[in-house]
Amino acid sequence: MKVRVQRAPFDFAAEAAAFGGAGAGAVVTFTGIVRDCEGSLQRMEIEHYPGMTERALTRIAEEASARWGLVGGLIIHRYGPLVPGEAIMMVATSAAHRAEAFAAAEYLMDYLKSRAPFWKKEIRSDGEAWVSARDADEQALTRW
Amino acid sequence: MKVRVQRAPFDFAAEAAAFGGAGAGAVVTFTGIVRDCEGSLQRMEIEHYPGMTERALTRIAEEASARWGLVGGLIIHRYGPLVPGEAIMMVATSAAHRAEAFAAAEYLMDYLKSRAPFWKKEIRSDGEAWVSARDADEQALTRW
Amino acid sequence: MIEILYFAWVRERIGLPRERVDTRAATVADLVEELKLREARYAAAFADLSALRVAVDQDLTDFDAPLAGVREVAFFPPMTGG
Amino acid sequence: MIEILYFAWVRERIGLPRERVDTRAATVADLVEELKLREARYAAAFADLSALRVAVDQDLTDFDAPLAGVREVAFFPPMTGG
Repeated sequence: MKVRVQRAPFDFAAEAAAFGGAGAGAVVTFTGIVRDCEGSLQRMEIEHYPGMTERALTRIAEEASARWGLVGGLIIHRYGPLVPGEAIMMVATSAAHRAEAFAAAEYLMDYLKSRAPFWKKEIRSDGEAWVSARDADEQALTRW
Repeated sequence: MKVRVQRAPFDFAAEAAAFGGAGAGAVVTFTGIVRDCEGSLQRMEIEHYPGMTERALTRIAEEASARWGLVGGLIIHRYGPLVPGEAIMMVATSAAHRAEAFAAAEYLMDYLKSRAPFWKKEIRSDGEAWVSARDADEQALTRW
Repeated sequence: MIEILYFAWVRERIGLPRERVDTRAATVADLVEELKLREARYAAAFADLSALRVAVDQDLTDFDAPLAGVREVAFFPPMTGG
Repeated sequence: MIEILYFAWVRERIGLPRERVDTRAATVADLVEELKLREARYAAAFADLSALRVAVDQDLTDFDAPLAGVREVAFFPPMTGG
Protein backbone atom coordinates (compact mmCIF):
# COMPACT_ATOMS: atom_id res chain seq x y z
CA MET A 1 0.00 0.00 0.00
CA LYS A 2 1.41 3.36 -1.03
CA VAL A 3 0.48 6.68 0.55
CA ARG A 4 1.44 10.05 -0.96
CA VAL A 5 0.59 13.52 0.37
CA GLN A 6 1.64 16.21 -2.08
CA ARG A 7 1.09 19.79 -3.18
CA ALA A 8 1.65 19.02 -6.88
CA PRO A 9 -1.13 17.87 -9.21
CA PHE A 10 -1.17 14.20 -10.15
CA ASP A 11 -2.16 12.52 -13.39
CA PHE A 12 -4.97 10.12 -12.54
CA ALA A 13 -4.64 8.14 -15.77
CA ALA A 14 -0.87 7.72 -15.37
CA GLU A 15 -1.29 6.73 -11.71
CA ALA A 16 -3.99 4.20 -12.63
CA ALA A 17 -1.78 2.75 -15.37
CA ALA A 18 1.20 2.48 -13.00
CA PHE A 19 -1.00 0.94 -10.29
CA GLY A 20 -1.95 -1.85 -12.67
CA GLY A 21 -3.68 -4.94 -11.45
CA ALA A 22 -1.05 -7.67 -11.68
CA GLY A 23 -2.19 -10.72 -9.75
CA ALA A 24 -5.59 -9.21 -9.04
CA GLY A 25 -8.96 -9.86 -10.65
CA ALA A 26 -10.53 -6.54 -9.70
CA VAL A 27 -9.27 -2.97 -9.53
CA VAL A 28 -11.34 -0.10 -8.16
CA THR A 29 -10.35 3.56 -8.29
CA PHE A 30 -11.94 6.64 -6.80
CA THR A 31 -11.10 10.23 -7.71
CA GLY A 32 -12.37 13.31 -5.89
CA ILE A 33 -12.64 16.47 -7.96
CA VAL A 34 -13.14 20.12 -6.97
CA ARG A 35 -16.71 21.09 -7.87
CA ASP A 36 -18.10 24.56 -8.30
CA CYS A 37 -21.81 24.12 -7.71
CA GLU A 38 -22.70 27.77 -7.45
CA GLY A 39 -20.38 29.13 -10.14
CA SER A 40 -18.55 31.41 -7.70
CA LEU A 41 -15.67 29.21 -6.57
CA GLN A 42 -12.30 30.73 -7.40
CA ARG A 43 -10.21 28.12 -5.65
CA MET A 44 -10.09 25.65 -2.80
CA GLU A 45 -7.30 25.70 -0.22
CA ILE A 46 -6.53 22.43 1.51
CA GLU A 47 -4.66 22.60 4.81
CA HIS A 48 -3.25 19.51 6.46
CA TYR A 49 -1.20 18.44 9.46
CA PRO A 50 2.21 17.31 8.16
CA GLY A 51 3.35 14.19 9.93
CA MET A 52 -0.02 13.23 11.31
CA THR A 53 -1.51 13.11 7.80
CA GLU A 54 0.90 10.45 6.56
CA ARG A 55 0.54 8.58 9.85
CA ALA A 56 -3.27 8.57 9.70
CA LEU A 57 -3.40 7.59 6.02
CA THR A 58 -0.89 4.79 6.51
CA ARG A 59 -2.92 3.40 9.40
CA ILE A 60 -6.15 3.52 7.38
CA ALA A 61 -4.39 1.90 4.43
CA GLU A 62 -2.93 -0.92 6.51
CA GLU A 63 -6.28 -1.58 8.14
CA ALA A 64 -8.01 -1.86 4.74
CA SER A 65 -5.23 -3.99 3.28
CA ALA A 66 -5.39 -6.53 6.10
CA ARG A 67 -9.17 -6.59 6.34
CA TRP A 68 -9.83 -7.28 2.66
CA GLY A 69 -6.61 -9.09 1.73
CA LEU A 70 -5.74 -6.52 -0.89
CA VAL A 71 -3.24 -7.26 -3.62
CA GLY A 72 -2.39 -3.56 -3.84
CA GLY A 73 -3.51 -0.16 -2.63
CA LEU A 74 -2.76 3.50 -3.26
CA ILE A 75 -3.79 6.79 -1.65
CA ILE A 76 -2.78 10.15 -3.11
CA HIS A 77 -4.07 13.33 -1.43
CA ARG A 78 -3.17 16.88 -2.35
CA TYR A 79 -2.93 20.01 -0.21
CA GLY A 80 -2.54 23.68 -1.08
CA PRO A 81 -4.56 25.60 -3.68
CA LEU A 82 -6.78 23.80 -6.21
CA VAL A 83 -9.12 25.17 -8.87
CA PRO A 84 -12.50 23.73 -9.95
CA GLY A 85 -12.08 20.62 -12.08
CA GLU A 86 -8.78 19.62 -10.48
CA ALA A 87 -8.41 16.23 -8.78
CA ILE A 88 -8.11 16.53 -4.99
CA MET A 89 -7.22 12.94 -4.29
CA MET A 90 -7.50 9.37 -5.47
CA VAL A 91 -7.49 5.89 -4.05
CA ALA A 92 -6.97 2.61 -5.88
CA THR A 93 -7.48 -0.91 -4.55
CA SER A 94 -6.90 -4.31 -6.14
CA ALA A 95 -8.10 -7.67 -4.90
CA ALA A 96 -8.98 -11.13 -6.14
CA HIS A 97 -12.70 -10.30 -6.44
CA ARG A 98 -14.82 -7.21 -6.89
CA ALA A 99 -16.57 -7.25 -3.51
CA GLU A 100 -13.26 -6.83 -1.64
CA ALA A 101 -11.90 -4.17 -4.00
CA PHE A 102 -15.10 -2.09 -3.75
CA ALA A 103 -15.44 -2.45 0.03
CA ALA A 104 -11.82 -1.49 0.62
CA ALA A 105 -12.07 1.59 -1.64
CA GLU A 106 -15.22 2.76 0.15
CA TYR A 107 -13.66 2.13 3.54
CA LEU A 108 -10.58 4.16 2.57
CA MET A 109 -12.79 7.02 1.41
CA ASP A 110 -15.01 6.98 4.48
CA TYR A 111 -12.07 7.05 6.88
CA LEU A 112 -10.08 9.50 4.83
CA LYS A 113 -13.05 11.93 4.86
CA SER A 114 -13.40 12.06 8.62
CA ARG A 115 -10.19 10.73 10.17
CA ALA A 116 -7.34 12.17 8.10
CA PRO A 117 -6.30 15.71 9.11
CA PHE A 118 -7.30 17.72 6.04
CA TRP A 119 -9.42 20.87 6.05
CA LYS A 120 -10.94 22.50 2.98
CA LYS A 121 -11.52 26.21 2.59
CA GLU A 122 -13.51 27.60 -0.31
CA ILE A 123 -12.46 30.97 -1.73
CA ARG A 124 -15.44 32.45 -3.59
CA SER A 125 -15.96 35.70 -5.41
CA ASP A 126 -18.18 36.77 -2.50
CA GLY A 127 -16.01 35.60 0.39
CA GLU A 128 -14.31 32.57 1.88
CA ALA A 129 -15.41 29.83 4.26
CA TRP A 130 -14.15 26.59 5.76
CA VAL A 131 -16.10 23.59 4.51
CA SER A 132 -18.17 22.08 7.31
CA ALA A 133 -17.94 18.39 8.10
CA ARG A 134 -21.13 16.58 7.06
CA ASP A 135 -23.01 14.45 9.58
CA ALA A 136 -23.47 11.89 6.81
CA ASP A 137 -19.69 11.46 6.54
CA GLU A 138 -19.32 10.80 10.26
CA GLN A 139 -22.34 8.50 10.09
CA ALA A 140 -20.78 6.54 7.21
CA LEU A 141 -18.10 5.20 9.57
CA THR A 142 -20.64 3.23 11.58
CA ARG A 143 -21.10 0.73 8.76
CA TRP A 144 -17.59 -0.67 9.10
CA MET B 1 -23.72 6.80 -20.69
CA LYS B 2 -21.59 5.01 -23.25
CA VAL B 3 -21.61 1.27 -23.88
CA ARG B 4 -18.98 -0.53 -25.96
CA VAL B 5 -18.73 -4.24 -26.71
CA GLN B 6 -15.52 -5.06 -28.53
CA ARG B 7 -13.03 -7.77 -29.37
CA ALA B 8 -10.02 -5.44 -29.28
CA PRO B 9 -8.09 -4.68 -26.08
CA PHE B 10 -8.71 -1.28 -24.49
CA ASP B 11 -6.32 1.01 -22.64
CA PHE B 12 -7.79 1.52 -19.17
CA ALA B 13 -5.66 4.59 -18.42
CA ALA B 14 -6.57 6.27 -21.71
CA GLU B 15 -10.25 5.45 -21.23
CA ALA B 16 -10.17 6.83 -17.68
CA ALA B 17 -8.46 10.01 -18.89
CA ALA B 18 -11.01 10.45 -21.68
CA PHE B 19 -13.89 9.76 -19.29
CA GLY B 20 -12.74 12.63 -17.10
CA GLY B 21 -14.96 13.99 -14.39
CA ALA B 22 -16.08 17.39 -15.65
CA GLY B 23 -18.97 18.64 -13.56
CA ALA B 24 -18.69 15.75 -11.12
CA GLY B 25 -17.18 15.59 -7.66
CA ALA B 26 -16.58 11.85 -7.63
CA VAL B 27 -15.40 9.35 -10.23
CA VAL B 28 -15.31 5.59 -9.62
CA THR B 29 -13.82 3.04 -11.99
CA PHE B 30 -13.80 -0.73 -11.90
CA THR B 31 -11.60 -2.98 -14.04
CA GLY B 32 -11.93 -6.75 -14.29
CA ILE B 33 -8.75 -8.65 -15.12
CA VAL B 34 -8.16 -12.26 -16.23
CA ARG B 35 -6.61 -14.14 -13.30
CA ASP B 36 -4.71 -17.38 -13.39
CA CYS B 37 -5.12 -18.74 -9.87
CA GLU B 38 -3.81 -22.21 -10.56
CA GLY B 39 -1.02 -21.33 -12.97
CA SER B 40 -2.49 -23.44 -15.77
CA LEU B 41 -4.67 -20.91 -17.62
CA GLN B 42 -3.60 -20.49 -21.24
CA ARG B 43 -6.42 -18.19 -22.24
CA MET B 44 -10.01 -17.25 -21.59
CA GLU B 45 -12.60 -17.19 -24.39
CA ILE B 46 -15.57 -14.89 -23.91
CA GLU B 47 -18.66 -15.60 -25.97
CA HIS B 48 -21.54 -13.15 -26.16
CA TYR B 49 -24.90 -12.66 -27.86
CA PRO B 50 -24.46 -9.83 -30.40
CA GLY B 51 -27.43 -7.52 -30.32
CA MET B 52 -28.78 -8.65 -26.98
CA THR B 53 -25.50 -7.74 -25.26
CA GLU B 54 -25.64 -4.07 -26.29
CA ARG B 55 -29.35 -4.01 -25.48
CA ALA B 56 -28.87 -5.46 -21.99
CA LEU B 57 -25.89 -3.23 -21.17
CA THR B 58 -27.69 -0.12 -22.38
CA ARG B 59 -30.69 -0.95 -20.21
CA ILE B 60 -28.51 -1.53 -17.13
CA ALA B 61 -26.62 1.69 -17.83
CA GLU B 62 -29.79 3.77 -18.20
CA GLU B 63 -31.21 2.31 -15.02
CA ALA B 64 -28.07 3.22 -13.05
CA SER B 65 -27.85 6.67 -14.59
CA ALA B 66 -31.43 7.55 -13.66
CA ARG B 67 -31.33 5.98 -10.22
CA TRP B 68 -28.17 7.78 -9.04
CA GLY B 69 -28.37 10.93 -11.15
CA LEU B 70 -25.02 10.21 -12.76
CA VAL B 71 -23.06 12.93 -14.52
CA GLY B 72 -21.45 10.30 -16.75
CA GLY B 73 -21.08 6.58 -17.22
CA LEU B 74 -19.12 4.11 -19.32
CA ILE B 75 -19.18 0.36 -19.83
CA ILE B 76 -16.59 -1.42 -21.99
CA HIS B 77 -16.74 -5.23 -22.24
CA ARG B 78 -14.56 -7.43 -24.42
CA TYR B 79 -15.29 -10.76 -26.07
CA GLY B 80 -13.07 -13.28 -27.83
CA PRO B 81 -9.74 -14.63 -26.55
CA LEU B 82 -7.95 -13.03 -23.57
CA VAL B 83 -4.76 -14.03 -21.76
CA PRO B 84 -4.05 -13.77 -18.01
CA GLY B 85 -3.40 -10.19 -16.94
CA GLU B 86 -5.55 -8.68 -19.70
CA ALA B 87 -8.47 -6.43 -18.82
CA ILE B 88 -11.84 -8.06 -19.55
CA MET B 89 -14.01 -5.03 -18.96
CA MET B 90 -14.33 -1.73 -17.16
CA VAL B 91 -17.02 0.57 -15.89
CA ALA B 92 -16.71 4.21 -14.89
CA THR B 93 -19.28 6.37 -13.12
CA SER B 94 -19.25 10.02 -12.15
CA ALA B 95 -21.62 11.83 -9.81
CA ALA B 96 -21.80 14.82 -7.49
CA HIS B 97 -20.85 12.77 -4.42
CA ARG B 98 -19.00 9.54 -3.69
CA ALA B 99 -21.94 7.51 -2.37
CA GLU B 100 -23.78 7.74 -5.71
CA ALA B 101 -20.69 7.05 -7.82
CA PHE B 102 -19.79 3.96 -5.76
CA ALA B 103 -23.34 2.60 -5.63
CA ALA B 104 -23.82 3.03 -9.38
CA ALA B 105 -20.52 1.29 -10.19
CA GLU B 106 -21.38 -1.65 -7.94
CA TYR B 107 -24.87 -1.87 -9.41
CA LEU B 108 -23.46 -1.90 -12.95
CA MET B 109 -21.06 -4.69 -11.99
CA ASP B 110 -23.68 -6.78 -10.21
CA TYR B 111 -26.10 -6.62 -13.14
CA LEU B 112 -23.43 -7.01 -15.76
CA LYS B 113 -22.22 -10.21 -14.03
CA SER B 114 -25.56 -11.97 -14.10
CA ARG B 115 -27.80 -10.20 -16.62
CA ALA B 116 -25.61 -9.41 -19.61
CA PRO B 117 -25.21 -12.33 -22.07
CA PHE B 118 -21.51 -13.14 -21.71
CA TRP B 119 -20.06 -16.59 -21.06
CA LYS B 120 -16.48 -17.32 -20.08
CA LYS B 121 -14.58 -20.45 -20.99
CA GLU B 122 -11.19 -21.24 -19.49
CA ILE B 123 -8.66 -23.01 -21.68
CA ARG B 124 -6.10 -24.67 -19.41
CA SER B 125 -3.10 -26.85 -20.08
CA ASP B 126 -5.13 -29.78 -18.74
CA GLY B 127 -8.44 -29.10 -20.51
CA GLU B 128 -11.15 -26.52 -20.96
CA ALA B 129 -14.30 -25.67 -19.05
CA TRP B 130 -17.08 -23.09 -19.01
CA VAL B 131 -16.97 -20.90 -15.93
CA SER B 132 -19.94 -21.60 -13.66
CA ALA B 133 -22.16 -18.79 -12.46
CA ARG B 134 -21.64 -18.16 -8.73
CA ASP B 135 -24.62 -18.17 -6.38
CA ALA B 136 -23.06 -15.14 -4.69
CA ASP B 137 -23.33 -13.18 -7.94
CA GLU B 138 -27.03 -13.95 -8.33
CA GLN B 139 -27.52 -13.22 -4.64
CA ALA B 140 -25.82 -9.82 -5.01
CA LEU B 141 -28.74 -8.58 -7.13
CA THR B 142 -31.13 -8.80 -4.20
CA ARG B 143 -29.52 -5.80 -2.52
CA TRP B 144 -30.70 -3.36 -5.19
CA MET C 1 -40.42 -19.63 -38.61
CA ILE C 2 -38.42 -18.84 -35.49
CA GLU C 3 -34.66 -18.35 -35.30
CA ILE C 4 -33.21 -20.35 -32.42
CA LEU C 5 -29.79 -19.46 -31.00
CA TYR C 6 -27.60 -21.50 -28.67
CA PHE C 7 -24.69 -20.20 -26.61
CA ALA C 8 -21.81 -21.60 -24.54
CA TRP C 9 -22.17 -25.27 -23.59
CA VAL C 10 -25.71 -25.42 -24.98
CA ARG C 11 -24.27 -24.53 -28.40
CA GLU C 12 -21.50 -27.10 -27.98
CA ARG C 13 -23.88 -29.84 -26.83
CA ILE C 14 -26.37 -29.29 -29.64
CA GLY C 15 -23.55 -28.77 -32.11
CA LEU C 16 -24.69 -25.62 -33.86
CA PRO C 17 -24.97 -21.93 -33.02
CA ARG C 18 -28.35 -21.26 -34.60
CA GLU C 19 -31.10 -22.78 -36.70
CA ARG C 20 -34.49 -21.81 -38.11
CA VAL C 21 -37.42 -23.96 -37.09
CA ASP C 22 -40.98 -24.15 -38.30
CA THR C 23 -43.03 -24.55 -35.15
CA ARG C 24 -46.51 -24.08 -33.83
CA ALA C 25 -45.38 -24.27 -30.18
CA ALA C 26 -47.37 -21.85 -28.03
CA THR C 27 -44.68 -21.27 -25.41
CA VAL C 28 -40.93 -21.63 -24.96
CA ALA C 29 -41.58 -24.76 -22.86
CA ASP C 30 -43.58 -26.27 -25.73
CA LEU C 31 -40.75 -25.47 -28.13
CA VAL C 32 -38.28 -27.17 -25.79
CA GLU C 33 -40.47 -30.30 -25.73
CA GLU C 34 -40.51 -30.34 -29.55
CA LEU C 35 -36.73 -29.98 -29.71
CA LYS C 36 -36.14 -32.73 -27.14
CA LEU C 37 -38.05 -35.17 -29.35
CA ARG C 38 -35.72 -34.54 -32.29
CA GLU C 39 -32.43 -36.11 -31.25
CA ALA C 40 -30.54 -37.26 -28.18
CA ARG C 41 -28.25 -34.19 -28.24
CA TYR C 42 -31.28 -31.92 -27.83
CA ALA C 43 -32.68 -34.09 -25.06
CA ALA C 44 -29.26 -33.91 -23.34
CA ALA C 45 -28.97 -30.15 -23.70
CA PHE C 46 -32.46 -29.54 -22.34
CA ALA C 47 -32.42 -32.26 -19.66
CA ASP C 48 -32.25 -29.79 -16.76
CA LEU C 49 -34.08 -26.54 -17.48
CA SER C 50 -33.03 -25.09 -14.11
CA ALA C 51 -29.48 -24.95 -15.55
CA LEU C 52 -30.69 -22.94 -18.55
CA ARG C 53 -31.80 -19.41 -19.26
CA VAL C 54 -33.90 -18.20 -22.17
CA ALA C 55 -34.23 -14.93 -24.04
CA VAL C 56 -37.10 -14.14 -26.39
CA ASP C 57 -36.39 -11.44 -28.97
CA GLN C 58 -33.28 -10.55 -26.94
CA ASP C 59 -35.01 -10.07 -23.60
CA LEU C 60 -34.50 -12.49 -20.71
CA THR C 61 -37.73 -14.28 -19.89
CA ASP C 62 -39.19 -17.52 -18.48
CA PHE C 63 -39.89 -20.86 -20.08
CA ASP C 64 -43.62 -20.19 -20.00
CA ALA C 65 -43.24 -17.11 -22.23
CA PRO C 66 -45.61 -17.18 -25.26
CA LEU C 67 -44.13 -17.45 -28.77
CA ALA C 68 -46.82 -15.62 -30.75
CA GLY C 69 -45.15 -13.08 -33.03
CA VAL C 70 -41.66 -13.98 -31.77
CA ARG C 71 -38.72 -13.90 -34.21
CA GLU C 72 -35.83 -15.11 -32.07
CA VAL C 73 -35.40 -17.46 -29.10
CA ALA C 74 -32.03 -18.04 -27.43
CA PHE C 75 -31.00 -20.75 -24.96
CA PHE C 76 -27.89 -20.52 -22.79
CA PRO C 77 -26.46 -21.24 -19.33
CA PRO C 78 -26.48 -18.61 -16.54
CA MET C 79 -24.39 -15.65 -17.64
CA THR C 80 -20.84 -15.06 -16.41
CA GLY C 81 -19.87 -11.58 -17.55
CA GLY C 82 -17.82 -8.97 -15.77
CA MET D 1 7.20 22.31 27.32
CA ILE D 2 4.47 21.22 24.94
CA GLU D 3 4.17 22.22 21.30
CA ILE D 4 0.59 23.28 20.51
CA LEU D 5 -0.64 23.35 16.91
CA TYR D 6 -3.79 24.97 15.54
CA PHE D 7 -5.39 24.22 12.18
CA ALA D 8 -8.10 25.69 9.92
CA TRP D 9 -10.42 28.18 11.65
CA VAL D 10 -8.89 27.46 15.06
CA ARG D 11 -5.56 28.69 13.68
CA GLU D 12 -7.22 31.74 12.16
CA ARG D 13 -9.15 32.58 15.31
CA ILE D 14 -6.14 32.27 17.61
CA GLY D 15 -3.94 33.96 15.05
CA LEU D 16 -0.97 31.62 14.97
CA PRO D 17 -0.23 28.12 13.67
CA ARG D 18 1.79 26.86 16.63
CA GLU D 19 3.34 27.87 19.93
CA ARG D 20 5.30 26.30 22.76
CA VAL D 21 3.78 26.47 26.21
CA ASP D 22 5.13 25.68 29.61
CA THR D 23 2.28 23.93 31.39
CA ARG D 24 1.57 21.61 34.26
CA ALA D 25 -1.91 20.77 33.00
CA ALA D 26 -2.70 17.11 33.65
CA THR D 27 -5.11 16.63 30.73
CA VAL D 28 -6.01 18.24 27.42
CA ALA D 29 -9.11 19.72 29.07
CA ASP D 30 -6.94 21.32 31.77
CA LEU D 31 -4.68 22.76 29.07
CA VAL D 32 -7.72 24.20 27.29
CA GLU D 33 -8.83 25.90 30.52
CA GLU D 34 -5.37 27.44 30.92
CA LEU D 35 -5.40 28.74 27.34
CA LYS D 36 -8.92 30.18 27.67
CA LEU D 37 -7.71 32.33 30.59
CA ARG D 38 -4.99 33.93 28.46
CA GLU D 39 -6.88 36.13 26.01
CA ALA D 40 -10.29 36.59 24.47
CA ARG D 41 -9.23 35.00 21.16
CA TYR D 42 -8.41 31.76 22.98
CA ALA D 43 -11.68 31.87 24.89
CA ALA D 44 -13.48 32.39 21.55
CA ALA D 45 -11.66 29.54 19.81
CA PHE D 46 -12.35 27.09 22.64
CA ALA D 47 -15.88 28.29 23.47
CA ASP D 48 -17.55 25.14 22.08
CA LEU D 49 -15.42 22.02 22.50
CA SER D 50 -18.00 19.88 20.68
CA ALA D 51 -16.95 21.77 17.51
CA LEU D 52 -13.29 20.82 18.06
CA ARG D 53 -11.13 17.75 17.73
CA VAL D 54 -7.80 17.11 19.41
CA ALA D 55 -4.74 15.03 18.55
CA VAL D 56 -2.03 14.17 21.06
CA ASP D 57 1.35 13.28 19.55
CA GLN D 58 -0.42 12.98 16.18
CA ASP D 59 -3.12 10.55 17.28
CA LEU D 60 -6.77 11.58 17.53
CA THR D 61 -7.95 11.42 21.12
CA ASP D 62 -10.41 12.93 23.63
CA PHE D 63 -10.24 16.05 25.76
CA ASP D 64 -9.72 13.97 28.88
CA ALA D 65 -6.47 12.49 27.50
CA PRO D 66 -3.53 12.84 29.95
CA LEU D 67 -0.56 15.05 29.00
CA ALA D 68 2.21 13.28 30.91
CA GLY D 69 5.17 12.80 28.54
CA VAL D 70 3.34 14.40 25.62
CA ARG D 71 5.33 16.49 23.12
CA GLU D 72 2.63 17.78 20.77
CA VAL D 73 -1.06 18.69 21.08
CA ALA D 74 -3.11 19.84 18.09
CA PHE D 75 -6.55 21.50 18.03
CA PHE D 76 -8.70 21.67 14.91
CA PRO D 77 -12.28 21.44 13.60
CA PRO D 78 -13.75 18.14 12.32
CA MET D 79 -11.75 17.00 9.32
CA THR D 80 -12.97 17.43 5.74
CA GLY D 81 -10.62 15.43 3.56
CA GLY D 82 -11.37 13.36 0.49
